[in-house]
Amino acid sequence: MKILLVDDDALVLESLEILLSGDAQLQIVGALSHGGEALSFLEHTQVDVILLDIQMPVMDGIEAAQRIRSKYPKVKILMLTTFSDYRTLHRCLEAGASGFLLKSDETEKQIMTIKAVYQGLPVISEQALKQF
Amino acid sequence: HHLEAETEHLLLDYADAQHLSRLQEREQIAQTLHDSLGHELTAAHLCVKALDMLLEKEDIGKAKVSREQIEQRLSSALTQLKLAVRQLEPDQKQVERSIARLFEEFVYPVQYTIRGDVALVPPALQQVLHSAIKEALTNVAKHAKPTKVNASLDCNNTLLQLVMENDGVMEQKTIGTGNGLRYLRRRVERLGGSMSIQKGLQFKLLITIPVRGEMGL
Amino acid sequence: HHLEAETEHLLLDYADAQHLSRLQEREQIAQTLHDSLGHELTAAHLCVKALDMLLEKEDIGKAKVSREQIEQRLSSALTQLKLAVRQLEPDQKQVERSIARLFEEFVYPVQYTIRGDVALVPPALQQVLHSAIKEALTNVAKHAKPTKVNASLDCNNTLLQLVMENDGVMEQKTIGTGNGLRYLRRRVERLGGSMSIQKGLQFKLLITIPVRGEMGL
Ligand SMILES: Nc1ncnc2c1ncn2[C@@H]1O[C@H](COP(=O)(O)OP(=O)(O)OP(=O)(O)O)[C@@H](O)[C@H]1O
Ligand SMILES: Nc1ncnc2c1ncn2[C@@H]1O[C@H](COP(=O)(O)OP(=O)(O)OP(=O)(O)O)[C@@H](O)[C@H]1O
Ligand SMILES: [K+]
Ligand SMILES: [Mg+2]
Ligand SMILES: [Mg+2]
Ligand SMILES: [Mg+2]
Repeated sequence: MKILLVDDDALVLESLEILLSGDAQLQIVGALSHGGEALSFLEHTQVDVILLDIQMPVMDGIEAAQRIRSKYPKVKILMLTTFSDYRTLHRCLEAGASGFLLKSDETEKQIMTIKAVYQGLPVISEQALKQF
Repeated sequence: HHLEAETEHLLLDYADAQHLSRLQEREQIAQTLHDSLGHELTAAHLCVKALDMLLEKEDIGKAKVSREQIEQRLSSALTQLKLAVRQLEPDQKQVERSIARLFEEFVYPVQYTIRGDVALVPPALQQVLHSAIKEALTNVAKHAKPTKVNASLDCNNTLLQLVMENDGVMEQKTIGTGNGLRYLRRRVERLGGSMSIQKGLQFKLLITIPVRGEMGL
Repeated sequence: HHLEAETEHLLLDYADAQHLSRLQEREQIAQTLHDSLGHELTAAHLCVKALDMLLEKEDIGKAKVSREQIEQRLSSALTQLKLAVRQLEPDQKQVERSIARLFEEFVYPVQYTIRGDVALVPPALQQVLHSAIKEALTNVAKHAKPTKVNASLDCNNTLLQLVMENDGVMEQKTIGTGNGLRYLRRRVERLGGSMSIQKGLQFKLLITIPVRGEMGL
């Protein structure tokens, strides 16, 4: 499956790329630094799952999620979070994200979440939301 | 006693407001910590995990670059933690300064002395003390044309004592219509303290509150 | 307008109390952060520096062990930061629960509905909402012998609306002597909202406040 990484922190991008490429099924097709770049990228490249940071300059994750959701409804969106507060999480779901990926989670767990979301499985329950 | 009701009403509301303000302050700090420190730490953590892959591949060159980045992030996280802690800690002298400022910025010059360490007084007492001084000074401005205003504040292990005195007491048509002092007395007495007033050529306010908790044992 | 002065007086005092409460809360949090997080981070930072030597010597075996330790320290630091942030954040349901409790613990049974998520309403509005409900319920207890008390609270992206209604309105000798509603109206209007009252066989209070900030865009 084709994965697009979007985060304004280059170190986060590089590290995630190294870690996620460890799984044979995941193909990192791009690593970009804000929402605007992601939208341009989607015009010419097919993507299955986008990992989207929330706080980014130019176009933040919330706005990017809204636009991607309306323009490319088939692309699954996972928000990349440190550990976020209730209001932020709520806004992400409203903006059209399917769920969250904790940057500090075990890589295996992150990969499982990505695969689940790709298959259209629910990855965010009320229960999970309460755990944040 | 209609006024009593109104005051009681506000006093209750007061406690709620204090509680909710605490919650709000906490929320703001949480946000800052999450955004600054959380971000650096998470990036460093991801990089440490990626370093594992590099070491597996025995790619020493890339591993060195990666280690360097981790060190930078951790330095920055430590600096930010220090900053956060410093920002959070109220300056020891802040309470004393804010009280001194009340005296210094008053419309008439105030001769004041502060003995003992106000910062060591339990918070509830600091709050009443602050209110008491504000009320007393406002009263001087409203009800006197003073040539001298004296204030003395003593904090020791067992007692907090505030004495404020002024001359130039103005004559008044209506008397006993105000509530500032009555309201203040109620707060002082709630803390087990006492308040006395002398009015003649001079006006003198004396407040004594026992100190318990952190300071007294 | 003597009452106005009294209220103004208390409102000022109010702000001071809120400020001081914030300072006190911060101090406690600072201590916790310094002790728990500071320790882990410093250890991780030292370990990253030691890793530099190991990489220079190209000692991959020891480098792997060292990296593992750094990862553990950072995980633990992140967990502690997460805990600190979570402790700081007001429990999502806390506001709603405290409002529900006001209704449930009232002397007369209250038929109430809460629509929308109160936790998403900006803090300043939450404060007024809480005060409004308390005032309205106190009024019911003081000025009515109700057979029914209805309350409905609606929070959406743009508006916060509270409607409270009761029957059993008692006749009164003195009218318009109270301040609760006047004081409440002032706070509501400060937030750009409006408040209306209907009094007949039923007493009805309607408060509408626009929601801005995090929730509305
Ligand atoms: N420093 C002072 N010098 C002279 N008279 C004072 C002084 N402080 C208080 N008084 C007298 O004591 C009365 C009561 O004071 P109090 O603070 O309770 O009420 P107020 O100042 O008149 O009104 P409020 O504080 O409610 O706004 C005053 O009206 C005034 O006559
Ligand atoms: N729920 C109610 N049922 C019947 N009458 C009410 C109700 N709420 C308010 N009133 C009437 O409106 C008046 C004004 O209310 P308000 O809350 O402003 O003052 P209060 O309750 O009399 O005094 P205070 O709130 O200052 O202690 C009351 O005196 C009462 O006549
Ligand atoms: K984030
Ligand atoms: Mg970011
Ligand atoms: Mg006064
Ligand atoms: Mg009332």
